[in-house]
Amino acid sequence: MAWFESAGLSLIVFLPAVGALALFAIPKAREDAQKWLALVTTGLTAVLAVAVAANFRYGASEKFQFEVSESWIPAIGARYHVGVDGISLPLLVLSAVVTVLAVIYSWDHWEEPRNVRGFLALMLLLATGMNGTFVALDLVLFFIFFELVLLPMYFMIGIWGDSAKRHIPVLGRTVTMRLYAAIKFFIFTLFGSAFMLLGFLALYFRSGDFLGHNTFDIPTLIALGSQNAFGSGTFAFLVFGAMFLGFAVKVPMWPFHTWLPDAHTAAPTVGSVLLAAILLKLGSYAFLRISIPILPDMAREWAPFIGLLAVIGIIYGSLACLAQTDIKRLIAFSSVGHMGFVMLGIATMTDVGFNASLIGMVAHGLITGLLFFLAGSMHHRYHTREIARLGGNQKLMPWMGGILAFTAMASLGLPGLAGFWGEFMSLLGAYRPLAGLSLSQFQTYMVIGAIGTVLTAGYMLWMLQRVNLGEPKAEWSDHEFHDVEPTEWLAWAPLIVAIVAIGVYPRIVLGATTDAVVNLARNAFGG
Amino acid sequence: MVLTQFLILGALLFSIGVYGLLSRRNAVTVLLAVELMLAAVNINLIAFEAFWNTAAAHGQIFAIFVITIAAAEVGIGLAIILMVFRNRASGNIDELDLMRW
Amino acid sequence: MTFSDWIAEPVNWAFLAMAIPMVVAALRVVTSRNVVHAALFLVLALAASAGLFILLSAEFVAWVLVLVYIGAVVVLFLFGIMITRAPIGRETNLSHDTRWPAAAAALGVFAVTFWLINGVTQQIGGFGDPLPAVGRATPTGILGEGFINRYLIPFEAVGFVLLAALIGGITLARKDLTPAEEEEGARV
Amino acid sequence: MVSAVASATLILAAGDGAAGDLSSGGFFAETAWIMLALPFVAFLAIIVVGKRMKGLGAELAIGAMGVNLLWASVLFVQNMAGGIYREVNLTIAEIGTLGITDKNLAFELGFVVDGLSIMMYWVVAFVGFLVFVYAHGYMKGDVRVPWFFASLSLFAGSMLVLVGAPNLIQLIIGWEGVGLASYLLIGHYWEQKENTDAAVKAFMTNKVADVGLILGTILLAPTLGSFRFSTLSVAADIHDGALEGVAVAGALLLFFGAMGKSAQFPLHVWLPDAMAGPTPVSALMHAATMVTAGIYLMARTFPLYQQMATAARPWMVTIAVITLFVLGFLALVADDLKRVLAYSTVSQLGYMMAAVAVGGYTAGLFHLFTHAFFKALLFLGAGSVIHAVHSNNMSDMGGLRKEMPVTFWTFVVGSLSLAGVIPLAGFWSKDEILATLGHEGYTAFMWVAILGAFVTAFYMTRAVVLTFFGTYKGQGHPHESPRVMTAPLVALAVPSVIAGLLNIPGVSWGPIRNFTDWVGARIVPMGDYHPKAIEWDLAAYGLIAALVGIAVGWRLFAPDADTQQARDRLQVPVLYPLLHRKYYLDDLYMKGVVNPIKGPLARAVDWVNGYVIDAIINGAGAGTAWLGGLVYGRLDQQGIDLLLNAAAGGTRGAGGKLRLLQSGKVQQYAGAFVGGALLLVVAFVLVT
Amino acid sequence: MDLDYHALAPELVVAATILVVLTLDVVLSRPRKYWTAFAGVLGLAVAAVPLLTLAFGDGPETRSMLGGAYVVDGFSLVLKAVFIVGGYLVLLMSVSYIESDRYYQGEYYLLMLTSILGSLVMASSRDLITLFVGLELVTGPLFLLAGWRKGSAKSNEASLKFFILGVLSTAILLYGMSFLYGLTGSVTFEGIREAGADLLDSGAFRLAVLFTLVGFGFKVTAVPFHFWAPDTYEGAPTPVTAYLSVGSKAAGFVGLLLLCYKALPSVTEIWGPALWVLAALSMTLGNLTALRQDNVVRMLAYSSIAQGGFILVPFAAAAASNDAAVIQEAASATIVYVIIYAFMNLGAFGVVIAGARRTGSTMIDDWAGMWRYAPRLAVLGAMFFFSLAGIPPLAGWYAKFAMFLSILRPGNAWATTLAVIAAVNAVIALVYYARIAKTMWMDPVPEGATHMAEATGPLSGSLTLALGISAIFVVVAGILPFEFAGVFADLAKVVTTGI
Repeated sequence: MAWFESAGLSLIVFLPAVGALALFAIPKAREDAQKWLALVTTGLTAVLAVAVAANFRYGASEKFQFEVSESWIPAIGARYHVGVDGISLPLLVLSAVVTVLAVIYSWDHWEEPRNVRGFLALMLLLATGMNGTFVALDLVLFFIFFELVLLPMYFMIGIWGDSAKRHIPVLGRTVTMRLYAAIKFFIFTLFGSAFMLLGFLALYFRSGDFLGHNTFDIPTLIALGSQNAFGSGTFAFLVFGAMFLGFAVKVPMWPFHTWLPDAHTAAPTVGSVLLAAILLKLGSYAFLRISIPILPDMAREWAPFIGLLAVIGIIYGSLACLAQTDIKRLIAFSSVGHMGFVMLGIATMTDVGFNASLIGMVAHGLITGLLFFLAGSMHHRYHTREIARLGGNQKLMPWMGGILAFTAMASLGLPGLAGFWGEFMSLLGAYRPLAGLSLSQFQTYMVIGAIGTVLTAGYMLWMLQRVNLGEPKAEWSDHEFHDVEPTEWLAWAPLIVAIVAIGVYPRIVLGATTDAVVNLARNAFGG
Repeated sequence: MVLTQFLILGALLFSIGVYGLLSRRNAVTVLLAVELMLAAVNINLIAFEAFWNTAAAHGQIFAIFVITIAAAEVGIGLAIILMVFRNRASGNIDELDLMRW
Repeated sequence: MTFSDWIAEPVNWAFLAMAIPMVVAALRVVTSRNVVHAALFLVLALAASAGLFILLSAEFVAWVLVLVYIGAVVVLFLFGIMITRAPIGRETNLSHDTRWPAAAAALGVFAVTFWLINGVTQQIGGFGDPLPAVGRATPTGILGEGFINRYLIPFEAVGFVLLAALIGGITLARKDLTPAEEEEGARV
Repeated sequence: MVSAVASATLILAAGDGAAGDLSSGGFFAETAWIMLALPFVAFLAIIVVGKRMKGLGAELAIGAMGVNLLWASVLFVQNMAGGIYREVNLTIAEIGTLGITDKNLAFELGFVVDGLSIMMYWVVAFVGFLVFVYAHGYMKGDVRVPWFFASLSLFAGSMLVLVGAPNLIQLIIGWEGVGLASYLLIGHYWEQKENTDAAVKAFMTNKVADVGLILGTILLAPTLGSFRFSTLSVAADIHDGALEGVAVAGALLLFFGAMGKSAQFPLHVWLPDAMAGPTPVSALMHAATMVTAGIYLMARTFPLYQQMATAARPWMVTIAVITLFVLGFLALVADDLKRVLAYSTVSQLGYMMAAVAVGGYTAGLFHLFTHAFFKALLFLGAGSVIHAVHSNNMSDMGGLRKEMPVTFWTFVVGSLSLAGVIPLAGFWSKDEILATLGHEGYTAFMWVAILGAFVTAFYMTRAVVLTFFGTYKGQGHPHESPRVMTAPLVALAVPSVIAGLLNIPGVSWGPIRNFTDWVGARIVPMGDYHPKAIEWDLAAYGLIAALVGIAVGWRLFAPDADTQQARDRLQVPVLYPLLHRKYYLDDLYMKGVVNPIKGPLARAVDWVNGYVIDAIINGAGAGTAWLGGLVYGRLDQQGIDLLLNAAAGGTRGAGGKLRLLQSGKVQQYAGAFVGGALLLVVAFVLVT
Repeated sequence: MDLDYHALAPELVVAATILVVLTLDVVLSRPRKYWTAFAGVLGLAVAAVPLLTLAFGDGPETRSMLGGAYVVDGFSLVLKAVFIVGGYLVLLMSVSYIESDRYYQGEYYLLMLTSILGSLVMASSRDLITLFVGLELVTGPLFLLAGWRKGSAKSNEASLKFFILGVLSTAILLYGMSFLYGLTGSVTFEGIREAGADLLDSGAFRLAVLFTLVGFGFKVTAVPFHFWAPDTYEGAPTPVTAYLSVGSKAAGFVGLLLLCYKALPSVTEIWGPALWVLAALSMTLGNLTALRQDNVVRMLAYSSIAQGGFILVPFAAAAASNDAAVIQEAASATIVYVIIYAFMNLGAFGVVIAGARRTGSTMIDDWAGMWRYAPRLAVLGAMFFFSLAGIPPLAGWYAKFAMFLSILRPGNAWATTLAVIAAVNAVIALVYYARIAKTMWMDPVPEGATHMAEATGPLSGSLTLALGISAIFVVVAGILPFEFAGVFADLAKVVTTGI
């Protein structure tokens, strides 16, 4: 299957975009045809992604596979270079699969103003951006895909988002959430990526000093990085810092996170799901793909700082959750905490830490994605997200409540479910960070992170208690509630299965990543 | 005669033109001030031409182009002033403040 | 060259004879309270500059200046002034209150240029020497050749500038006819 | 060190089974994973089809436990006859090297079959089976029977995963699994807030403790290069002095984890509240099995404490003794029968922990073993009573001995056993603990423990008297429970009486040997102390303490068991409020920790988020917009006015300013133009 | 006379078209005047043909004529292509706009074509005189066109302000040029380049250079020489504004390119810092000011000021290095930016024209909810505005990318600081571009707007064509920059080697 080796990844990336265009060939009124087209497109993409995973040579997961490198912008030496290795493979599959589920879920969940074609097209465009980011092996290409997700998400939030008003302190204005959140998301990310781009360009220029020609090629730069070509001087410091800004905003790390609660809360359900499940991963993935292997010495110097922000994020996110009255906002803040664990793993600069971050990303994608699905469906039924008005959900909708409880358990890191491994391995990595990093400092991070797990459990249980348990409020007494519907089952079941499967058998993810991260740590830091 | 005296004369003329341009209310008089500035340019060009004294006489040719263009601009300018006048019955440019904010 | 050396040269007397009225006229152009006077002072200033051109052996340019400017442009100005019914008598408010800042700006421009011109003639050899070309008239043929050879393209382009100015100017300046009037005009 | 352990582990791994003189067991040991898996199968099956079954899924749960009981019994018998050791590990992921080991650390799942785990398998299966059967009767007519049995199965599975764990990772999985099941079952009646509060409290307290377990694991594993207990045991056996610091820290952290699950002071607070769950749950989880997981963990990692982390012992035993003594008093003031039993459980767990902490591996486990029977018995008996009177409170009971004879007599047997009356099981196990404490030099603690025996006997007498003697004070007519409930009582009464005989010091029962030999079948010798002969003097002190306790209790309560006075007799000043408020620990936790975090702290963070961090962002945005307005309004459109105005000297006053603003737009633009050009020239010609 | 008619063909065709339009205007009766538009559009299309034959016929070689006064090489070909295509799009946009009112059609196209001709002349000029005359040829007609809506006071004002500042800038430019000529003794760029190197320390020479730059700064609306732009843009007929912001601005950049790279490459110390300051000011003030605009045209005016700042950035980059490769890259970055900017900005103005016809307003708030009644227009609007904001995969990203690439290459602190300023500005710019998109997509339709929209009917064919061309360019060039149609790839090389 030579064609698959060479065209597989490109198909995964561009098939959704083609689907988005094709949608406009279907008359606006024929919504079913549009849905089917979107489903077939994303489904095919997911099948291809799974096929890539199936044909992936796990024995050589540290090598890029399905690699394609074509001329793209010769004037600057940017190439269309894509490939997957053990680090990107799980995320690529996650992205492709979650997109299908989002389409399935959308089948009978539409936000006003109803525009099936537009919404699906944005979703497909988003998929191209997400899938592309995970396979790009050229900095410019990476940048393009990294930014490509902005527009669809901006419109998704802005058009179909929550129209509730919210008073913004300091600004002294009451804003419409969807508008505020959309532009906030956009500006934050663009702000970060503007600096990220400067960092990329600086790398590009400096690479010429060693190669004789400038390059944007990530594998080539990684090879330079493993010889520590860029050193640890001011140059590397600034470049790392610039890229850090870009990635940290996307993750988002404390204190660059404030776009996230607003965006997640305001976005339509599917938007929140994709945002949480995939978009947040672009940043943390970029650390592993770009920052650390290319600038290892600087990564080592930044590590304590990254770790500090990560643990602040863990504690801060959890505490903020405890103060939330809106279930979606609570879930959103929980992402700050969970991504804190992901970043703590990265900050340890060890293979175990990197592994922790990767499985943490996948787990967070599955779990928080599912949580947002649930929050969306509940909002759909209750027409409110006020925790205070919910209660007794378990009684009104047993299955829904059950799944919510399951997901909450997974989210609080119950061992045996997917969420646990990332947290555990982050802490494990923090106990023995990269040689040369301050042991006492990272062990302090470890302890704080561990305390964070308690707080996580605290707000999740408290949320469950207030939402799921107890007697239903009187206002719902003459309401008709229908429990989980078929499309919801179809969209959620794979997530549930995956959460359990990865929880019991983490090799599903780690089998691909371990060799790659061991290799990454070894190349970057020696030994 | 030295070059400097002409250049300084040109500078003087140019500055006077600047003053006129900035201080005059009437559009026509503003245009007159611009003509002074262009005259300064011509003095410069001719003086430099005399200084370099080359056979090709680029400076003089340049000056002739400047004069021609200036004439065209006066035509254009007066047409615009005329049009404005038709609508406003005033030649004062400081009343043009529709787009103040 | 000292001032006394400079003033000893008769040609410089001629220079001053033209330059001083020129500056005075220029000042009057920008300060006169009467538009028509201002335009007429411009004529004076331009005439003086034409004189200077002759002094610098650029006769052709000087005559072009006289013909084009004094003969055409200033007339155009006067027409413009009359058509726009700018008051021909004494005017009190030709300048407005910005004249002090304007004067400051103008002085600034002059100071800077003056200083730099002095600098250049002192720093760089040759720039301070007497002008060589004086008394040697430029053959007009050279100019003509320049126009149809090296400067053919700008020469043609200027033609288009004038064409555009003419047509556009007329279009803008003319009184609009109603469609009915236009129809009539077309028939005639 | 790492390499030494690694090589030792490698030897073990090569065999992946028997070690030393232990046999690798037969078919049943080899396939012991089926035991671990069966309850999960039942769990899923009940969720899917439970509702449509006749017994609402109970039969599935009971069936699974029945098979497990058979399986465990076979192993039990095999191990009696001769020690078994079998360890099977399946790698579920390799996770990297941390830069310190040669090969990747691995997460593994599997099972270990050895003396300790076989004992636990059997206890879980035995008590579990009986409780399931009992529950089938007890829960009849409940709102969600299938879910109840599903949760019970989930618990049983998790517990077996826990006790079968050959490594810390799997142990953590099981550990939190039982915690989850506990949460679900405590909150079984989740319509009432107090039940869900109790469930959350249980989960959270355990979660706090789990931090210790997880950090302990994290400390030990990279040092050893493995998560396996066998590696840990071997490493402890090798005893590299350089690692003692890590070992002590890790040991203390693991102990902290055990404190949560085994309800040691001051993390015991969840257990009394956990009585909000249905009584069978209390019997199985919160008395017999789950709460012993901490003891089990200590036993499983015993070589660590015995060989390397001896420095940790004084701390551990102090906690344990505080638990056994101080918390026993709380049972004196409780009116809720189940709470009395719960505090008793806490206290008994203190005994076990004290034993294990000082090196009494067998003593602790033996008490765990016997306690499982009589405490389950007591809880089931209490359940039987509660079932009859529809109240948990002893003030609603009384005089039940005639109406409920089976319950009464089995309850008395259990109480006596718990009180430590010879020759019942509790006597022997408690005695061994006292002996161990004494032998290891913790004499003062030994006396405290003896005093504790007095307290135990005292509150159990009080409970029996207030429940079964006097006259009935509750509603309706209580009657004996159905057979399905009384049969398990009887079945549990038997071992409560005779189990002690299995571990009489120095006595070995022929081919079935002694309890010590059973649980001593481990990969490395335990090296623990267990008495070789009965120390009669010590036994006498213990027995006397118990008998005095019974006597005092009888004397205080029996004569007027019906009256309020009897119940109020213990309301002495100072002590009573202290006990009644449970030493104010709950207040401390709620008012001192939980509420500040949930309230002010969380709100403060939210405030910081909105008013500081986000405010900076929004402020930057608003500031940019403001700057835009400024630039546009003041600079771009008006600035030149101001500039010119300033240059004009401001001599004309306000009127002049106004006029300026209204005039000369174009010239202002031109002025800016000339001014800009001039500035450029000045800057780049004159200055540079 | 050594005239190369092949090389001159584009100019000749345009000149001929002007005469044809003039003739037609005289001959045709009023209802048939649209033929003048047709002739103009056709003429520009025909003018593009020799461009292609020049570029690909016998390879992009340098053709010099009239003693080196007029040169056709890769550089000028690329820019001429921009002018012709840009002009073509503007003419397409003008058709319905001019037709819809009592404007003078024939004269309009004549002036427009004259201006385009001027820009063609500029691109090939290699001496001060030709450059100056070319510039006047570009500007002169525009003074008039800005006032084309004779009845509108705003338009009058636009025209007069533009004119007065225009002649001021011409005067300053000429004053500078007179010194350039005077101090070097040469009017050709080559001569200035050779003599200029020795004059680096001469203050007067610096004055000459800076005054000349200021003259072009007016054309490219660099702050603080920009003040005319917002008023003029708002008042002028929208297609004229489009042309002002693209064609005339591009002409200004051609002047700057020629001046900086052809005439004054040896004295980067003079113009580099000055353009650094202008770039920084233009970006920052342009963006900040644009934030506060309620009128879409006015907003685009300030946006175009800011974009001008971005285009100036590579100049500062070139000045920061002596490396020929860096300078070449900077020059090509400017050209690339100008090309892409031309298309996206024209597209944006096309949307403005169409949107104004739909809603009868250019106030941003009146465009609320446009996607409900004009979805295609809303899509196009979002595309062009986000392209201007530089969001991938729309072409604008590559323009900004090339700009960043050039400014970071020298690697010194000043250049990097400017890069950071540019980066921050790129973010600020997003705010107001996104605001339009927000209004069009996310706000509810104001009362009554839909009825008006239905009344005006569909877009005219020519405007649709113009929008379509721009849109296709913006997407294709964004995804495959430099490969679009495979045409510019070779020329781009010439750009970088030709200077």
